[in-house]
Amino acid sequence: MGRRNKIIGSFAEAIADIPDGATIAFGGFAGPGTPYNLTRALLAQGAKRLTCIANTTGGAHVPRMPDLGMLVENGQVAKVICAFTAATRPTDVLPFTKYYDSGEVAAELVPQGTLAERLRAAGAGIPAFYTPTAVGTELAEGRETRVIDGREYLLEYALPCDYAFIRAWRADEAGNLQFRLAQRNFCPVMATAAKTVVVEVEEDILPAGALDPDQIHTSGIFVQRLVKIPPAPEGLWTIRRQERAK
Amino acid sequence: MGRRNKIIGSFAEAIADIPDGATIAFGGFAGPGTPYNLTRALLAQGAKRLTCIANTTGGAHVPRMPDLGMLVENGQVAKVICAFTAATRPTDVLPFTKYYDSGEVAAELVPQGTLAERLRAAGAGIPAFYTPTAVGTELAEGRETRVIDGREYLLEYALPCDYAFIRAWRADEAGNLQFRLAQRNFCPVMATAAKTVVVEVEEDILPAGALDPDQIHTSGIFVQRLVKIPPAPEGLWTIRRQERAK
Amino acid sequence: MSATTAKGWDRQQMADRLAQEFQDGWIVNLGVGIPTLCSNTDIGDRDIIYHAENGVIGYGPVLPAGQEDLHLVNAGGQNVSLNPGAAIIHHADSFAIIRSGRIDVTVMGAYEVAANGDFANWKIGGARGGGIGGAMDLAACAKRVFIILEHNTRKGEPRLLRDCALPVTARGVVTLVATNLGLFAPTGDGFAVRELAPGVTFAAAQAATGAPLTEHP
Amino acid sequence: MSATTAKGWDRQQMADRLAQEFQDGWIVNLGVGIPTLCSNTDIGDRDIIYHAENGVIGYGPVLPAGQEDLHLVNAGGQNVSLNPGAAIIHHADSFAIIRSGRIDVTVMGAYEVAANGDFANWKIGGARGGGIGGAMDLAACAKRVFIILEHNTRKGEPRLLRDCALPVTARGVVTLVATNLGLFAPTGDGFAVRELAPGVTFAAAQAATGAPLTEHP
Repeated sequence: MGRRNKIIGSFAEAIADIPDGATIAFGGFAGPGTPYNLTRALLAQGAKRLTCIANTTGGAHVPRMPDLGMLVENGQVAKVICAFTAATRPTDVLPFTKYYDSGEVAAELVPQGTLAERLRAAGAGIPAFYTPTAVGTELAEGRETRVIDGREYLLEYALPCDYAFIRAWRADEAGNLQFRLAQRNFCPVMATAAKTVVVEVEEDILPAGALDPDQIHTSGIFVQRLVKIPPAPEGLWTIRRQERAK
Repeated sequence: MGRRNKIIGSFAEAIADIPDGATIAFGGFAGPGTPYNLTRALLAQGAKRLTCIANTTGGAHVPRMPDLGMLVENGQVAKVICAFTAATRPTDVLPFTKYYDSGEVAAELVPQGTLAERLRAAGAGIPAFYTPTAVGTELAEGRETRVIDGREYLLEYALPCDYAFIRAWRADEAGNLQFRLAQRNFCPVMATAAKTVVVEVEEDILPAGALDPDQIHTSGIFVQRLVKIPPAPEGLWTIRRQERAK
Repeated sequence: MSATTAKGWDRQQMADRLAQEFQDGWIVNLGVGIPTLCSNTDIGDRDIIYHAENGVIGYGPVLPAGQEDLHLVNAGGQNVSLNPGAAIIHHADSFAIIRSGRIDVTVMGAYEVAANGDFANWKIGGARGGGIGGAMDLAACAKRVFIILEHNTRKGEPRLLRDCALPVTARGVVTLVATNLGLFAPTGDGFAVRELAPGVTFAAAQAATGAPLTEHP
Repeated sequence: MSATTAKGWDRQQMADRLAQEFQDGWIVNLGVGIPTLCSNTDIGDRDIIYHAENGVIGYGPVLPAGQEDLHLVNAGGQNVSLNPGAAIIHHADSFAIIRSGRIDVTVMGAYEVAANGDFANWKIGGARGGGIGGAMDLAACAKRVFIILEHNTRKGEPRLLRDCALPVTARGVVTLVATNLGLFAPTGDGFAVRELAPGVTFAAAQAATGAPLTEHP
């Protein structure tokens, strides 16, 4: 293990082969774990008709970091699958909204736990499962439900993807990953759901064997490509870390 | 967190309340993670008509350690749910077999991955899921299947339990657990499936906050009772560790 | 129907009042907005574990600028601290905890709450998309759903109603509602007044509510 | 039908021969018994990751007594070593890897293999219970299923058959079989002879087999 070189020199190179029409999952939740650098590289790379899976369509951060909304604005997105496709505060307007309202981009709105579980199912060879979430709501209208032990459940299907873009704290050459604190969020689950996993890594990439086998959050067997994030301003960090680095 | 005292002074006390008819999951796989001490205490405690969930009905180790087979021989078991209810080598005979053949004890034979996933489902609020495992076999006869994207899958239901008995390497007072190497196996999954989780712990129990929050294998919110394993011969270790300690 | 003249509780007071209901040993999930203020409340001796959807179990107060750990946020994106005994898990495991009924209470904001315990908080009238986040999972699966919201819209319309007009998040799940006017419990036909904020009269609360109020027994 | 007179390969040779088929980069799961001997085979430059059902990813050779780590076993309960880059996961995550089709090959023992790729390895004729372990998950979901078994039973009965007589573990999945007599591939109607062990003739192999053999093209 680890003899296979997974380390790629640049974000551009790591995502160069992404074809039009690909399905990509983007890790991250409220900042930590978000693959800002890979997203920026994808904006430059220009692949079109993408299906993008993430917690939110983005646009909430000020100053704004590379997000799904920018890919939408750049004309690269056919569909988003997210837990937020509109703001919950009437005064907020997401960048995505006007593209959705105009019909330019499609959207599938999925409860956050169902989104995580559908990704997990894809990575676990489970084609479909039942969940109590969203029963009795607009999201369940016209869909298959089933009563089990007296409670009604909704049938949900696995959500596989071609690529996952995630950010990790540490990695070794075998592709084993560690996430720090809230950076973990969707990242390990998306890594299991994707055919190709591309990771931007905060710390220097370690030799295989440097990480304790008991303390790996994502096994290297899921990970194909690792890119070390260069220091700011070349590499994008969280907003505040980037500001500090200036 | 951690102010609630989860530390129990003895194995007997930790399992004293187990009623007749309880469903108990036993961690462990080929030795590591097996709750030998809790199982021995349950043999003494004497609860009857138990449903026991484990990888195997036991009896393979020489010298023999406390296992499900002993609970069966002790007249405490109504049913086992296992991935092994008979030996695969014609020359081996499990202690369980004669009780099963005579109809004294019932058995549900479950593929190992389905067993793990049914426990995981119980701990994840998923009442049922589809799996490709066992399709076209005797185990699928008369059961509900479904074709999804051209492949046939079997419907499986969650497997919740009243208690899980597991063995961990380290614990803190909040009930957070770490397993060492192959000790992990079924233990974290069973911990999520059970109402009450009882853990025999190899190392001294640490104060809350002593374990890195990024390196917890089972969160303390699942764990109710911790018992430190005393040195051999009072405490049972793996066969060979016990022998060494003599 | 007009808004009451007494302003009642402010946002922190609403959160403080609901946090008084948290019982020792509870695992509590706090939604974005006013609910997050509950973790500022002094809960005294009670042992409360705050759980966030992003897999942070056992977080503590929000940290001031300069002291934050930028890898650590709660579900609202605030940089919080960790209490001793905290643990980090991934998103699927975090929602496994939610769906398996281990959250003792979820506290959320809402646009509307109905007398039968329905509530709506994910889709604004007329909008095409929505912002569900973890609300549907939490609402369907937590042992209790508490709601904090302003008693009336900016236009003075009631938010406590006989029936929700907006698409619901879950049905029949709300058991307690804190507003600026007081503490209310859905009864099926209306709301029982558990407590009124200082200066708020029953009549004023009734006038601001879109369903019958009853005195709490 | 009688057993061949040439004994052919021993157990380690059968394992060695199958291990030659492992390709660089494969993730390999080895069943209990003869298959575990594959991890003793020198695989040269090839980068092979051994996966065990109990969540051990990247294990190496079995360690001699006194050098074992008693917390570390493969699926057969042997105390193995770890290669650099190893990782430990729990049982549900381990079978998630299996079911999602990431195991390039699973190597198992069996009682019977049929010409159509069915095989049986979990239930002895007449037994009430069975020993499935992870075999059904692996057989249904791995990219390839290889079988190692003695060509004949102790009574001299063939184990490579037109149809399985015993209850099957999975249907139509076996693509390669190593026995003491050689290497065989199910073709639907019979088995193609990929290779014969030294001293074993085609006629002898056919005589020991319960289905037609064909020369490998």
